[in-house]
Amino acid sequence: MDKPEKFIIDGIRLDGRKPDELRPMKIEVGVLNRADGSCYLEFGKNKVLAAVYGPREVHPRHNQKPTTAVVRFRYNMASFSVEERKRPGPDRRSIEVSKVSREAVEPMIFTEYFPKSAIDIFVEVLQADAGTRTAGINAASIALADASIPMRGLVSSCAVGKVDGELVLDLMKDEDNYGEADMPVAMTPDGEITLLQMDGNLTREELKKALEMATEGCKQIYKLQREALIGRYKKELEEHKEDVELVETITESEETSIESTTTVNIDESGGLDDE
Amino acid sequence: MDKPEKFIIDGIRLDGRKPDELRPMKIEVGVLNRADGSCYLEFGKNKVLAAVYGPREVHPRHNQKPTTAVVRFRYNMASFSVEERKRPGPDRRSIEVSKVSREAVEPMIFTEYFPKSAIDIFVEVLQADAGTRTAGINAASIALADASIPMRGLVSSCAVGKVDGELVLDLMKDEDNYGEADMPVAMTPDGEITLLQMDGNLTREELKKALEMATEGCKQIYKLQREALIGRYKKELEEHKEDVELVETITESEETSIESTTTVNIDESGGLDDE
Amino acid sequence: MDKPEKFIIDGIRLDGRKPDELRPMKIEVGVLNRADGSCYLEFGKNKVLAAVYGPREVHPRHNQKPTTAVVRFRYNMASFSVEERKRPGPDRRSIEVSKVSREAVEPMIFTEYFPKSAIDIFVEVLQADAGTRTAGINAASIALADASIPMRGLVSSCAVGKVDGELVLDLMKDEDNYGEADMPVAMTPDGEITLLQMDGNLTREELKKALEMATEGCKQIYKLQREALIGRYKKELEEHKEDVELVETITESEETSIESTTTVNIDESGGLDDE
Amino acid sequence: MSEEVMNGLKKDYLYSLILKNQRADGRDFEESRDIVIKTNIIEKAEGSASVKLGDTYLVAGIKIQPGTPFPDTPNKGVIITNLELIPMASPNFEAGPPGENAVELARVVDRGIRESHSIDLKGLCIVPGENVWLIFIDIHVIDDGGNLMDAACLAAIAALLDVTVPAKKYGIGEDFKLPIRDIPIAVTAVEIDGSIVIDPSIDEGRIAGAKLTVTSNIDGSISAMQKSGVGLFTPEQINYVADVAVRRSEELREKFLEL
Amino acid sequence: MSEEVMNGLKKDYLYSLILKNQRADGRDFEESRDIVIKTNIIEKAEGSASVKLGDTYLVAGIKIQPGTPFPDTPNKGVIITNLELIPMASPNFEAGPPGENAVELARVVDRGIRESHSIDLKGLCIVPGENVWLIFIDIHVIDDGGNLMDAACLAAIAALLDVTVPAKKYGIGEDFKLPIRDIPIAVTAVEIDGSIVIDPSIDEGRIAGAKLTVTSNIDGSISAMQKSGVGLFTPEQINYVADVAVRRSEELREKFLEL
Amino acid sequence: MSEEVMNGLKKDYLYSLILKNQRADGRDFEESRDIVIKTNIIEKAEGSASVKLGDTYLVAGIKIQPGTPFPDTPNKGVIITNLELIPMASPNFEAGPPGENAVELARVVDRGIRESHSIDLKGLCIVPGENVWLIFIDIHVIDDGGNLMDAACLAAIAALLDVTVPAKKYGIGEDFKLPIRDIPIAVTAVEIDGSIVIDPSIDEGRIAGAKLTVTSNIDGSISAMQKSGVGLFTPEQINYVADVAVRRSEELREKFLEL
Repeated sequence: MDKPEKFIIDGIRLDGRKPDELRPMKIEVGVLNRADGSCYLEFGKNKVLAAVYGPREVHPRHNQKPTTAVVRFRYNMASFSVEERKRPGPDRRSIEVSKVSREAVEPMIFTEYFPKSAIDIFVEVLQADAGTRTAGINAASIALADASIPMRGLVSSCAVGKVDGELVLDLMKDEDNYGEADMPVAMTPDGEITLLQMDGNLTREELKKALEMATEGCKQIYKLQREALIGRYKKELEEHKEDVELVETITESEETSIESTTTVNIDESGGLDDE
Repeated sequence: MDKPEKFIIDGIRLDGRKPDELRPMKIEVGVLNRADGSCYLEFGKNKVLAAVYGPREVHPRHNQKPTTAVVRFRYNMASFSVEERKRPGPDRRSIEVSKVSREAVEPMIFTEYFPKSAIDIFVEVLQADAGTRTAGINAASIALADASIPMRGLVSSCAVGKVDGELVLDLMKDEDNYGEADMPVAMTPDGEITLLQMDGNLTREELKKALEMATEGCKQIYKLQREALIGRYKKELEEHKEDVELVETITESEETSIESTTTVNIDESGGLDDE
Repeated sequence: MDKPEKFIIDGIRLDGRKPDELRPMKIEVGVLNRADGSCYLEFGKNKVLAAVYGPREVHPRHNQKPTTAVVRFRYNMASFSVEERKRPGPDRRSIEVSKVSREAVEPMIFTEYFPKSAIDIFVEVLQADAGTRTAGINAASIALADASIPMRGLVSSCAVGKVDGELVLDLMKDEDNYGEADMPVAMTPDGEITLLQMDGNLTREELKKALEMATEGCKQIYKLQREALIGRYKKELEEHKEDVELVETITESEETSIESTTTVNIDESGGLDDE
Repeated sequence: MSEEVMNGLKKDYLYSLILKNQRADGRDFEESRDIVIKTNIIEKAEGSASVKLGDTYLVAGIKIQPGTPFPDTPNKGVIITNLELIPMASPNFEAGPPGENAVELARVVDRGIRESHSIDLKGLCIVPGENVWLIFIDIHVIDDGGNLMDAACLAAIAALLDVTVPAKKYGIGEDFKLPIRDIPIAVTAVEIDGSIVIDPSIDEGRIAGAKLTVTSNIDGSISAMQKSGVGLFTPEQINYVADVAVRRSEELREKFLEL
Repeated sequence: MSEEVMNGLKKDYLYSLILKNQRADGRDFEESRDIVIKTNIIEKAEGSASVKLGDTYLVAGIKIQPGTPFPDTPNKGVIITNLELIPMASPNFEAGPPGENAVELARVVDRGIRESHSIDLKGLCIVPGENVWLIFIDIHVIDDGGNLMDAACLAAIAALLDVTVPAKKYGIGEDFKLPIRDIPIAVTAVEIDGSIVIDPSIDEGRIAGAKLTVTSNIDGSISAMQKSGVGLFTPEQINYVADVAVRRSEELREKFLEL
Repeated sequence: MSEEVMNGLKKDYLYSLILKNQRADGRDFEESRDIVIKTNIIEKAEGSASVKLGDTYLVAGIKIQPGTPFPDTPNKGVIITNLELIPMASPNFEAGPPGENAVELARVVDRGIRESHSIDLKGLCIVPGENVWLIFIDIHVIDDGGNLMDAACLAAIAALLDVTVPAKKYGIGEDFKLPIRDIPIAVTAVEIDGSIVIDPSIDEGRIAGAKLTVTSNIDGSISAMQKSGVGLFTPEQINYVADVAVRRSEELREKFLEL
């Protein structure tokens, strides 16, 4: 697509979203058999899979850490995930994305519980449309929970960008290609930042506002992540009928607390973008 | 060479062979000093060397198997072995050939005798002319025997192909290039199959007949392999005169049993083909 | 530059040197903080850095030697050190230079003092102008001393070449490009040879004379190396005032012995060349 | 160690079942696991499919772009098949360039498609000797539940059936469906303690002696075979597997009418 | 083991200093170490600079040659930024292709220069779609004394300011100075036990939780940011670091008037 | 451990022989092992040769095809020399890209041929700046019995003498013999406990301090030298080896008349 003349017309973006609106997001938990935890996540046209293995043994042994687990994160794009076929294997971009993604989730993991072992996180991008790293972090966070890795909390991630001189949440592909700034962010439930990258041009005032928008976006995503995990939990319980009575009490109260803080649901809420 | 109009004229192939005839084969045992066992083998225009090292230590140690030997097989083509210079190092084809060749000989090795150790088989193709993998397996089998690796028996290998709609034994290069099917096979002395690959087009009836032809071909090759090893054994004995008397008795009786089952000899018998 | 008609006119080379004259050399010792020993060395337009780490642990362990230290030498050219940008990473030339350079310095190291450990020598060429391997060996030798690695003596290195049919010391770039022979040499203080390479064309008489010229060149360089190390030693002492009295006696007598054998100093003496 | 003990026990258990003509998941020896095929799942690819075969899950994507033909086939399109055993799919897979298993899988998939003349490569020539369509078949194994070979072959042919060649995008006429002339189907059997079972689960694959894949065509002929694994087959077993494979492939081929 | 004990002690010591609003080398929290920049140190390069930032020492060299533009930017020059953590510079670096730290450093340097539009890439087109100037920025880390990021960014921009494009050598008109339109400066801060300190020494970098680099431009705007390290920042801390970084970059930019 | 003990004993034994002016295989210090050279052994190569030098056995094959010249020598053919220490040849060799020993061997072989101007590279230009003959010399070490250097040099030059340039195949005139103008011969000596011995066996090579290869030409001049190994030579020893090498190369050169 060539550069459009305007990206925001009457407060509405090219894909019909408002400036502070995320793309639709769809989450499935526990989609893989072999992995200890997994998640399939779509938002906008991004389609990513995350899998977690561990804690498990570290090979070769000199890569072990004596007092904590080693967290490894491999972000990979399938050859067919982009317009022009991508050569298989890591390139410089995916090496960097893997590093910052690991640093986005690792602060939330109780690595000290598993000395000498490894926690492996794999993110595969099946289709890319701007925002794959934030999608991957959101999915990885859920996969970690699905693998029962002890965590301080879920990490949620989305980007804030600038188009037509205006800050917008969660850039889609065309906004990313022609936009003036892109700032992927990942946050803890308390609003602390575990991922922050930026390229483009922001004034200090814009940065401040962008961080506020990212905070709002991450909050919405956090709720979707939590909902998806509870859904998974309930489904498991239903498969173990004998436990249902006890459980229903728990989950209902959980659900109530969710409903009291959000009206977002999978269809009308949004996605993420990070590049 | 361009595709000829006919490959079989009056029951005779372009190189003068009958449909069920192998190319000439020449075998030399124990041609290398450093290797524990070795074999030089020509058939048709193929020229291959096989060497065996082992049982020996495995590096790195985590590649050891606790209860059996690891068998490794490296099939490699010299850069100058083919029409267009081949880049040195493994390509996808040689990785696959190495794998299936290993699986062709490994079932015959008493790997359980040598836990934690490695048996390394190296095949170098000095000249290629269709059938290098079967040549390599035949040579490797002899090199294993020459290295005194305990085996259930020798493995023998040849291909059956289809040209002009007719099944033929042991494709040479032009038949391979323009043929309708190629099926390399390796067999134990009992006629059990340790290697089988096929590409092209075969009906189920053709497959059945092709397996029968391969069985006959492998039988002929087995005799040549055995003859070569006995030749080597006799030569060694001659170098230890004091042992000759005892030995002659043994080898004569061996030879008798061979002559009773075959009239093939090195000059008039044939070769192999596997691609 | 195109090939000049004559390289030596009235006994003077294109850069004003006499046939047996080295290029100017500049040496700084202990220029790096992290390395255990280091040296920056310029001669002619060559600019090289050498660093030494060790004795230190060897990874992976199976690379250890039970009775001696492993000496490793990595010669590397910066991408920007030559006319056409060089791709980063080792090529065949730098692999060979690393090997012969290691073999040039290793005979002088008491490797038997440090079983199971490694001594790592790194040479980085920041600018290349013919003679980088000899420059690197000279710098490495000093860096080893700066790292307090016990040595039998310093190694000194320069090249002898042939232009216009005449032997000359220490080829500069144009002489190297169009010359008839190039012979880098490294020597112990006793005149024993630890590096010798040659390509081009030399008669046996020329070889004999070339070795004599190299011996003279290496002697001059040895003095510069020694001077640089003593300068470094004095500077260190000045930083520890309490020790000065004792030390001055020692260094003065050292200096005297130097002055008695040489009139070379940093500005008027020369450099090295090896390719 | 304990893992080895477990594997030993599992092996004994599966062996004992086989003796009683049973399999751990209740299937008959000639019975496949359930198969779910979805196509057009990756819009950015020119063709795509996911295949679930029991617990095995993989995705194939096809990318198509113009490029230079091979010198010896100047008027034919080019197929490049690649398969990755990404570490997500199994604790036994490692990141890095394809190992021997991935290479073998890719090459057997490729041979099945190529030798069945499923794709009319001559129809993919744009300018002879200069420009032809390159077809990249990339197979991503997501979850290794055993018998990757059959699943990979299914995914590849399903994705190919989904392909629209993006001619317009490159200014080379109108887009067109990739013409597929045959539907090669691979069926894999393993030998366990003398018995032959079809579509091995991951545990069956692990304890099997030898494995045989037979890829067959609409007309019942065979376009590719591959024996793998450290084990033996008798010629009779080979012929038996070929018969079963051809029969089974006919059933599977009907799946494609549903797509 | 003893090394770990030492690291523990060092950590405790630095933490205790931070609590007293002190740093091991006596600097204020917002104070950088001494900086020495030298340019035109490699005559064979089209531009070069060395930077000493405290104990950190690195060299940047620029090579320029004509080459093919990227298909999607046919009328723009190309920047390729590469950084090597050569084993000379630290006992922790190994020979081999760039690892994740080297890649991250190179990419953040690259983004700072690219996004500030410091180089007029359109001015580096020779023949649109065919021939443009390729700018190779190679950064060689010689001595790792901490905060490689800021030093690398300084070296890259200093070397670029030194560049003469060798047009004559390639028969493409007269040589000309590379036109530089902005001087992006990176400033890095780390969080240690709740406090923020600027330009971390190597020991501070090692014990820090999270690290933030902010690259800012002449007009006070920000062209690149990168958080790294296993730690957290509050939004307030991010905004604080951005403020300090912009202030500090103004002081540093004056360095370049001295060159 | 026991291997080290054995090596120690072997070393002592060889040392004690050297003191008595003897070698383990009964040779004089200046005596080579038997040499058998065969040419035209690989019909698919444009030239080929095998060399047996004592227990050492290797094969060289030459492939020739048209290709692009180097920019700085537009009217000259190109020589590319490659040598592989394949794991078949010795328990000490590993599969993989050439290590430092293989690289050194290839480069010394290459320099001997190149610097003796043995091949008239200008005669291998087809269209200046566009098309020249590329000569690939590939040396395959099959059995490492020591002194690979001399054997490799012999095999390379023997294979080159065997070359017919396949011009007709590429439609570039008639086939012609590669014009060889000199026969460079490498002779290697090692220093053992102060003595110099020629053509070291594998055990001698292992215990030697330093090694020197001298490649000399028909006119008695020297075209390449290479010292290797962790050891020293006096200038007198170098001159002595050069003298012996030139003498010995004259004897060896006669071998080529037999081919």
